[in-house]
Order: sequence, then structure tokens, then C-alpha cells
Amino acid sequence: MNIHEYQAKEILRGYGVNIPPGEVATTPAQAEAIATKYGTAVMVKAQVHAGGRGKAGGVKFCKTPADAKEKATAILGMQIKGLTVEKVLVTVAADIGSEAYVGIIVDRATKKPVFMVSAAGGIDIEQVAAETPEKILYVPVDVRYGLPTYDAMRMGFFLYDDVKLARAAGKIMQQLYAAFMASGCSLAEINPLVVTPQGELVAVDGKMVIDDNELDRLPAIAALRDESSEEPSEVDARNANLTFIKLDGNVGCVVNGAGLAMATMDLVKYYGGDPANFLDIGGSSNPEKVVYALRIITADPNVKAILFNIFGGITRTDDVANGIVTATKANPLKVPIVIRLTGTNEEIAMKILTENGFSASSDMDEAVQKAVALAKGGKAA
Amino acid sequence: MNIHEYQAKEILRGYGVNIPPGEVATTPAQAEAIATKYGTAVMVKAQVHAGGRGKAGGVKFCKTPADAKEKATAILGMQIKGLTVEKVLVTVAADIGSEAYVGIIVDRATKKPVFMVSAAGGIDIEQVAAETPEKILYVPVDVRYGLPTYDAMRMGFFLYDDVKLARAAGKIMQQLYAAFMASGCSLAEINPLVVTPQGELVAVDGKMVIDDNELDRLPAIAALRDESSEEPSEVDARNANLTFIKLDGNVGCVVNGAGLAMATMDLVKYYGGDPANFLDIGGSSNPEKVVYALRIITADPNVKAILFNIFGGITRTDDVANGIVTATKANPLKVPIVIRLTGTNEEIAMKILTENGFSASSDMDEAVQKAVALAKGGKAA
Amino acid sequence: MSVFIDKNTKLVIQGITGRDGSFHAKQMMEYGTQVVAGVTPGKGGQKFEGTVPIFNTVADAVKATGANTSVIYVPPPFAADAIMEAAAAGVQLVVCITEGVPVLDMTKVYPFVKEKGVRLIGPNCPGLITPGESKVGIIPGRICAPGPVGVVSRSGTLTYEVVNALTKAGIGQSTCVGIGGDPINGTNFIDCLAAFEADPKTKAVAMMGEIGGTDEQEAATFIKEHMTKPVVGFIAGQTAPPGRRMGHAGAIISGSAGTAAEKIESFKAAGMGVAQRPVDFVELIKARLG
Amino acid sequence: MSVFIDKNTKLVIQGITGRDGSFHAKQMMEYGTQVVAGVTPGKGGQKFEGTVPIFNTVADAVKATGANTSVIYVPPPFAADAIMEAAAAGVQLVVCITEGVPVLDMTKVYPFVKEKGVRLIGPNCPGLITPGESKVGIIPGRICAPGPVGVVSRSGTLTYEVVNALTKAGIGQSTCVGIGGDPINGTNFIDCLAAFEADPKTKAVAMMGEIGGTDEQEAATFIKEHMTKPVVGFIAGQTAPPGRRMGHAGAIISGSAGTAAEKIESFKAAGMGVAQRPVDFVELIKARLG
Repeated sequence: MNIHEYQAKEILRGYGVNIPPGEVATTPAQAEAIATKYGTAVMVKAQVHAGGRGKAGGVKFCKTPADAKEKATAILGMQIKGLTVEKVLVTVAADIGSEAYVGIIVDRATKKPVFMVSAAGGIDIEQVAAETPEKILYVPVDVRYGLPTYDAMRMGFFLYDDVKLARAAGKIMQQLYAAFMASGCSLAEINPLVVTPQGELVAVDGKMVIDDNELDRLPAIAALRDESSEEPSEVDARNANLTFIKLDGNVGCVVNGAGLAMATMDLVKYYGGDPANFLDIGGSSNPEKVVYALRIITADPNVKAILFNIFGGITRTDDVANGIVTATKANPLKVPIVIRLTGTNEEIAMKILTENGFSASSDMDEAVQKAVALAKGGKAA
Repeated sequence: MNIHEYQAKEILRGYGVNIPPGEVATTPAQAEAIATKYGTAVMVKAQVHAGGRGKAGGVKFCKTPADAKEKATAILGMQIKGLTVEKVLVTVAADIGSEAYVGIIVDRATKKPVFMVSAAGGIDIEQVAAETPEKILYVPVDVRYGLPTYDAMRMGFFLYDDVKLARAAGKIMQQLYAAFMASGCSLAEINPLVVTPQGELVAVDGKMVIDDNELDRLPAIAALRDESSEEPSEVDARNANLTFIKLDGNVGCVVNGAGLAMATMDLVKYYGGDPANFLDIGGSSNPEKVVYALRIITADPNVKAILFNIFGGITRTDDVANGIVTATKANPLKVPIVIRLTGTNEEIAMKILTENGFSASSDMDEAVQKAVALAKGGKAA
Repeated sequence: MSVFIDKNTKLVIQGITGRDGSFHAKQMMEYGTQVVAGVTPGKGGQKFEGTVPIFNTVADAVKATGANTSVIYVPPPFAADAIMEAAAAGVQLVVCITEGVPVLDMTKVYPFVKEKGVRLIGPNCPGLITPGESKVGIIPGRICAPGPVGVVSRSGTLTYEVVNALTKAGIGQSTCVGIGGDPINGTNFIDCLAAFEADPKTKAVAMMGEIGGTDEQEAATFIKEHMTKPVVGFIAGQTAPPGRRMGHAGAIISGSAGTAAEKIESFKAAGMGVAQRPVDFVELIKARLG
Repeated sequence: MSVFIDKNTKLVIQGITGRDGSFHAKQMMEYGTQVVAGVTPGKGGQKFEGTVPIFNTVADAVKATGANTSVIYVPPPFAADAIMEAAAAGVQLVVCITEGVPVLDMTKVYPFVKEKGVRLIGPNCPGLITPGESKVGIIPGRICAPGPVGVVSRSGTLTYEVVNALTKAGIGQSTCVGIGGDPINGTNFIDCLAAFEADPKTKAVAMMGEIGGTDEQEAATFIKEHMTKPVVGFIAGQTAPPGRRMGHAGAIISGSAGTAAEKIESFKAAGMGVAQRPVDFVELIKARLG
């Protein structure tokens, strides 16, 4: 789960990280009022779950409250990578002496949280990693011991020669690590970490990505979800316990299991089609899920054909068949549907479908080819 | 450092342990007022750093506030193992169904905190360990992982067959463990852990011993020290950064290093004397420490002779000699002193002592024998 | 001796009285797996289906029954503790079916099982099956048949798809292992490949990878350097967009790393057969079995 | 090759610019120890006494100088981190002089150094000396002389007392190790006894124990079962009252365990010589050296 910059900063502040004051505005007038209150130059920053806000014009420096109002007017409602900006963060502008990057991710190779720090901050760290890898220090953390002071100091000295700055940076590493662990993050970063001309360390931007699997046990973090900034179909799918990702194609896919769902999309492509989505109904065989899945897929006007690919293990194929029948009775389909079912209770499923006017096959390749052809032809089967 | 029952309970309560309400009284009237407030039967419990309070009559059940006043009158001012009772804890009396023991110590053999739990609670756990060791379950905790739920549950099931009680007990183990680690304990125990007739788990008595080395970084815990309940000479010594333990003999010992200090006491005994104390002036050679050491030792009327045994390594023997001279000039000694000095700057030290009218030897056995003889004879050297 | 499990596998089921646990316990018993114990705290002393003794703790179960393998069907917040409990109780193999285990839990569990010298498979995996001998987990037994192909995969139903196709074509399996779709799991491709290489019953290996991470690339290097037996590989997720988690927590393309193209390239460089479609495994494996 | 340290010991001093660190750095350098580096965060790039390079981190020091041993003189709250830093930086031996390290810190440090395969001596110890070759710590060099007696002790000045007596009697030492007086330390009696048994230069061992714990009893069992060289033992604290911490955090009689009488009994049962007074070591060792 992504959270907004202002939310990540609030969490980091709670762990002691030095962050310039800031408040969220949803109207230009609010932005002006906040800037007036601070009585100093501010940054107005679009709060959307998208990178490259700065390049898109979503981050502006404002000398005066009037300026803040004007910039907020421009930014609010702006589209960045397809997402509408609903909120801006108005925050005191820091004087910037130097910029560093500090981030933690969970690393698959070492099976540990790993710090990445670089004195080349303020820019895209992936670019630094690709072009000048020697400018990044990687420090894995053994969670059994936590982040020891010596490793925090090692990173501090990698960024700064001055021992006071190194020590202050080391402390921020430990604060960031504590926030990362306690918030169930898969990524947390401060970019840039700024040294002001006065020699103070300030986190000017903060980002956190939360492991979805942590949300059940971290209700306060789960409450930070901003559904207004997500694709509505993905929100619906999540609320129905489905894993759904919208894509640009026209073959709507309903599959059980993530690996098979990806393989099905790949096969659609293999046979010259384009998948409209990734959709995994998961292992349980609840007919309700099928109803939701169909509702979400049919809401996409791009979809020209629907493909079911179900390999029944835990999933009972008769449950899926019943779900298809129920859903299409309530909302008759406007696009053709191709059903592939095999495995648990396959015979019962076939019978249910046939009796309700559907045909189905047990061969994956055959079904995919048919769906691709239908999507191209645009006609019902 | 020992803390009182009421202090340990306050800490444990902060970690969620279910403990009957209680308050501290220093006068019988206060005890009565607290009992009146609770409006139920209470226990009045002497708060002293000594075991066997119950047997000594320091713990009483009181049906009424008047009863509480009467029992508090008896207990306040009472002597238990040489310590005067200055405070009582007045706490709601729990109905007792069954009593269990739960404790954690730092175990030298496994180098881990180890839980000891037994359904035979309410009595001396060392007695249970000696007589019926099978009634105790030992569970070491790897601090890198903390106390896992499965180990907590294992202990819960060792105490109770009922899963609800086992789970509740497991939770208390985790709370106790968290308190133990965060408070820098070398021992923490709940004895007894009581199941009330209503099936509730209640910690009726709590004890914590804090590792002295933790106190610098745990100011809130350090503030719990109650100097009024300690031997005054030991308080003075600690404040002067000396390690001092009062004993019953008449040869006052001033030594540098704990091992040598013990060996010196042993040698006093070997030659037929009795040490009046353990006193380690430590490794640093601050003449002030010597002054304090002499002040503490000479305050003990039992002391008939003073023995210095200094092996100068880090400790400069000339500093010790200067300390002796300074201290005795300010407060002339009323008992004989025997000085053994060897090692760093031995010649300078000998010169300082000789010039000031002291004699000194470099042989430990010779010095000890002389001090023992002087203490017996009661005459100056 | 087969890979990881065989006729001598004595299984304890953690969460045996839960919805999933009880369903799959019966399936495993029907398949012939030696299910010797179950664990549900508070139900110690009862019996599952009138035959399998239930214990309060894994330690009790192992002590009483000599169980050497555990399979876990407990909800995600309790899975990490369940894995550690099993590892501490002295089983040799722990198979965690549970999906949705927080990855930070695994950063702690992984060194724990390593220290105990215990093999963990999963979490978020379908488990494993040695056809005709033992099944631990949820792989449907009826789609499998004994034979010479070792199967290892990051996904569940995709594995079934391939195994089903192999069986229908008359090609049986030595052992099928689902290693799971999470970013941190106990057993990786290389562990399984090494076991298949050492297993005399295995003559060829079918390997199904996904986008995300670099496990497949490392496996390819291992295959090139250490394996004499033929391996056919497949990568799911060629059409997946970067930065999105494709169902499996581990199936995510981060930056330029972990793409399907990169993985397929490494397979080719290792001289492996590459299946473009799941069904391609049949002909590619057949050709390699000779 | 001597025990733990010798002419080839290349030492990094953590806390070299502190009050204790700088004093003892000079002492060690005078004794002839190869002091190759010092560490004080923020003083990297400077030199100690104009000759020894100072680094910000132990990792930097090891990388630049090849130091293989570290000695720690930092205040107690930082000692645990300093030990782990040294162990992680790749030295083989870490000697922690610092007194007053919280024992709960050691419950974490101990498994850390074990995992890294590093030997830790201390904390709260005087260090060690191989007379004529190298000194790491604070044992006064002038009271030692090269010779055949291995010395191992839980205390500082008591060790000096015995070593001084031996040297004055013309009996030199192979290596003297102060293992420290804390309840949890990195190296125990048995580790040292095994090293002395294996060391060809050592012909007899003097061992000074204390009340508290059961290390001496276990050492006695080890001596009985595994040692061919004669060992003479002493226990300090025969007159100590139970339940009081006699200066050393580890010198405390808990309940009926850890008394001097019990320990001396175990020495006798192991056939060891038992010194009643420190000075007794001279005659007892002399008799055993023949």
C-alpha cells in the first residue's frame, strides 16, 4: 500500500526525524492560510501516488502566501500519470546546502532489510545505481540485532565527513529503521536528506510503502489508505478480496492463482491478443467472488471478450460455474465469454454451464485462442 | 538494585499485567484511608528489601479499615532482618484459587534470560527446585528473537490445562519478559500468580532486581532507589563510587580490585581474624576515594584495625598514600592502620608514608597477619 | 529416497482443526500420507477423525509421535510463530501453506530455521508431493503420477496445469515442490535443483518461475555449472507491468530488475529448454527424457 | 605460537583517544605490542602519538592496516556496540576491558560474536599478555616474565598478585589471561585451559576463580577429563556472604550455588593442587614443574 508524503512524514516525525512543519490543503484558500501562518517561504507539493511529481509541475516553491494560493490553484486538480491531485502539502521550505538519499527496502537476496545511502540525493536513486553504483553504500540489517550504532555511524560517515553530521545522520538511520519496522514497510526513504547552510539535518521528502500483509495487525497504518487516489476498479476488487490490476488490453481475464493468471495473460499475448487486466480470484471457491470479478471486468469499456481460466484444486469449478450463472442472470453480458474449467468437480461444472446456455472447454490454449479471436472480431460466440 | 514490591507492581502494571489496586502508606491513618477507599478486604504488606516478610509478620490480611489501621500500626516501624519498615503497601486482597510461580533470571550457563515457572507457587522457589525439581519448567529466551508465543504458551500449558488460562498466562509471560528487558532486570518474578475462583489471573506479589550497570541509561528506574531502606554506610560508599559491603568482623579492609579484596578478606580469616567489610576502591587512583573509604570504615565502631592492601597496576600507589595522609590529617585515626602497597610508583608511596609517620610493607601475608594481631590486641602499631 | 518427503515422512499438521487444515488433513490421509499428529492449542487429548491424536503444542506432538515433518495451516499473523515452534520442536522439514505472511516476519524466521538446521518450504506455497508415496500440502493428488520428472515452481495452479499436462501425456513426476510466491521463502530453486540432481529417481526437471527477484537467474547459473540432468524452464509474467505486485508478493518487477525477458535470457544462456506456453513442457521434457 | 596473542598480533585500539585508552595504548606500545590502529569516531585521519593512524570506524581500520585483534576502552553504554563493530569488521580476537557493561547487553553480544566466529575476552577484564611478545589490555608488563606457566583468572589485581609472586620466585608465564568478573563473558576457563593444553610452551597452569556461578566446577571436570598438564587452583570469596555482589557482577552466591567450598571441593575431586593463599601458588607450581 502506498501512503502519501504527508502521512509518511507524520510517521517519521513520531520517531524523532527532523522534518519541516507542514499541513495538507485541499483548496487554494487553505494553502494560502497555511503559508500565512508559517510566515515564510513554503513548498506546495502534490500528494499523489506517482513518481516524477516535480517534473510534472506538481511541486512548487512559493515566496508569499499569495504565491502559494496561485500555485495550489494550478496543482490541485492537475493530472499526474493519470491520477488527479486532490491534496497538496504546504510545508516550510528548507534552505538546501547538500542533498543525500537514505532508503530501506526488504532485499530478497540477503533476506534482510537493506539500507541504501548516497550523497547523490534529490535525484532518482535507480539512476545513481545504474550509472554510478560506487556512490551508493548498501548496509543489510539483521533484524535479530536491529540496526547497531556502528552500522548507523558507518552510513553517517559515508555521507558526511563531519562527525556531528555523521552522528546526526546515524541517529536518523536508526529512527527511519524503527519507523520502517514498526510500520510494516517494504520501502521507506528520505530523499532528499538535506544539510541546511546552518548545518542542520532535515528530511525534506519522505516516502513509505507498506506491505499489504501487515495491514490486518496495524489498523492505524491501514487507516492511512486514501482510496480517492487509487484506480476505482482496483479499490472495488480489493474490497471483494480479489487481486486485480487494470491493464490496457481488451481481453478480460478471470483466473485462480497468481502464477496461472500471469501465464494466462502471457498466453493471450502469445496468441496475438491483449489482456485487459490481471485478476486472481484466489484459492477459495466462493461464488460471490466470481460475481464481483465479473462486475469489475464488465465495468471496463475496453473489454471486448471475457476469458475464464480455472484449474480446480482447492477451488471447486462448480462454485465458479454457479458464480458465472448467478452474475450473468443479474447482469446479462454485453460481450462474449469463453470459459475454461478443469479439475475439482469439472463434470458438475460443465453440466451447470451447459444447462444455462454456456459452453466450456478444458483446454487452456484453445480457450485463450478463442477469446483473442472474439475480442478482435468483437462478436459474441 | 532492589526495588520495592509496590514499585515492581507499578512497572508490571504498565506492561499490562493484571494486578489488584494498591497504594503505599507511611502512617496507620493513611493505611486506614486507603482501605476505606477500596471498601473491601485488603492486605497490608511491609515494603522492605528482605525476604520472609510473611513469616516475620510483615504481611497481614485485614477485613476492615480499622483492622488495616491496626495492622499497619504493628508493621510500620517493625524490624525485618535488620531493616526498619518505613512503608506499607495497602492492596485489595485477591480471592485465591490456585497459586503459581513465574520468574525470570539471567542465567550464566545458557547466557540467556531463563524463565522458571511452577504450579507450586506462593512458596520459596529454591525449596521447590531442591525438593521437587520436576515441578519447575525452565525456558531460556534467545533475546535476539524475544519470547515467542509458542514458548509462552508452552509455559501457560505447563501451569494450566485450560486453554484460556494457558493463553492468559502466556500473555503475562510476554508482559513480564518485556518489563524485564526494558527495566534492565537481573531478576523479575510474580509469586504468586493467582487464579481467582472466578477464573481470573492476578499477580498478587511482584519482585524485580535491577542490574546496577543499567541504571545510568534508565534514569526512571534509577529514581526508584529507596536509600532509606539500605545500610547507610553502603549508600555513602556507592555515592563515592566505592563498592562496599558491611560484614560483622573487626578488621576494616581497603583493597583495589574485587578479586584481591575477596582474597584479602579470606586471608584475614585464614590468619584467625574477621573482616569488617568488603571494600573495593576500583581501578582509578583518585585520592578522594581513599578519603571516603577511610571515612566509611572508621564510622563502624566494630573496626579495631584497618588494613590497606593495594596492588598498583592502573592504581598509582602514591595516590593511595596521599589519600591516606590527607584523610588522617583531617580526621586522626582512633584505630591502628596496616598498609601494604606494591606496584606502580611504590617507592614514591613508601616515601610519602614514611615522611608522614606511617610504615608500610610490600608483603600481603605479613600485612594481613599484623592487622589481625592488632585487631585482637586492640593496640596501635 | 525421494526429494524432501517419502513413505517415511511422519507428518504433524499445525492448525488441524481449522477450516483449511481439516480439509487438507483428510486429503493427505486419503492420499496415504502418514499423518501422525495434529496441533491445536486447547484441543490436546482429542482426536481428529477419530484417529489422529491432537496436541496443544508441536513439542508435545513430536515427543509423543516422532513426527519429522510439519505442515502449517494457521492464519497469517500466527504463521511465523508456528514455523519457529515447529523448527524448535525438532522436525526436519516445515511446510508453510499460509498465504499473507508479513515479509518482515520472514526476515526473522529465516535465520531462525537456518540456525536450527531445519528446511522450510514456503510460506504461501502449495507444498509438495512425491507421487505414490506422500503428499504434504494442497497439491491435488489425482493430477500426479509417479515418474522421472522433478517439478519445482513458485506458483500453485500453474504447477497443476503443467503437472496435469505431463501426467496426461504419460510422463510421471518424482517429486513436485511448490516453493511459494513470496519474496522471502525458506527453500529456493537452487535447493530443489540440487536435490533433484542428487535424486536417482529424477531424470529431468521442469521449473516454473515468475517475474520478480533474481532467483531464476541464479538457478540458471547453478544449472549451467552444477547440473547434469536436463532442465526445462518457464517464466510467468511476460506481460506484467513494472512496479505492480501481480498477486504473489514476490511477483513484482522493481525498476529494471526481475523482468521475464531477463530471466528467459538467463535460461537460454544456461542451455535450458524454454517453454513458451505451459503446454510446451510436454514435448520439451519428452525430448529430453529420450 | 602462544595462546591467543603473540608477536604477530596486530592491534586496533577502540577508544584510543580516551583517558584510559590513550594511557594504555602507550603502555602497550612501550611493551612492544604491534599497535597498528586506533578508532575514535570523528578523529579519522589523525595520528596517535604521531605514529598510530586513527580511523572513524573499525571497518576502516581493519581494511587499512590488517589489524587482527581489537581492544576496547569505551564507556559501558557503548561497549556492546563496540564489541559487535569489531566482530563485524573481521578481527579474530576482541578484548573488552570496559567494566560495567549491562549483562542484558551481553545476552545479545554473545550470540553475535559466536555467529561471527570471533573470540571475545571479557568484558570487565584486564586483558591478556604473552610475556616478551605482546600485551593486550592493562596487565602491568613489568610483573611478568616469559616462562612455562599459563595463568587464567576471573580477577585483575589478584592475578597481578599471583603473577608477581611467580615472577619473583623465578617462574615465568607463557600467557596470562584475565577472563573477567562478569556473569556473561566471551571466554571461559575451559576455553583457556584447552588452549594451554594445546600450547607447547605451557607446562603448568595457575587458575584463579571466585565465588558465583559454576564455571570453576565445569573447569574442574574438564581438567579431570581432558588435561595432561598440572593445574593449581584458587577460589576468592570464602568469607563472602550469600546474596551480595562482591564488586564483580559475577561474584555473587545465589542460594546454595556458587560457594567457594563447593568450588574447592570440585578442584580436589579433579586432582588439582589447591592454593589456600595467593602466595601458595609459588610452591605448588614449583613442585609440579619438577
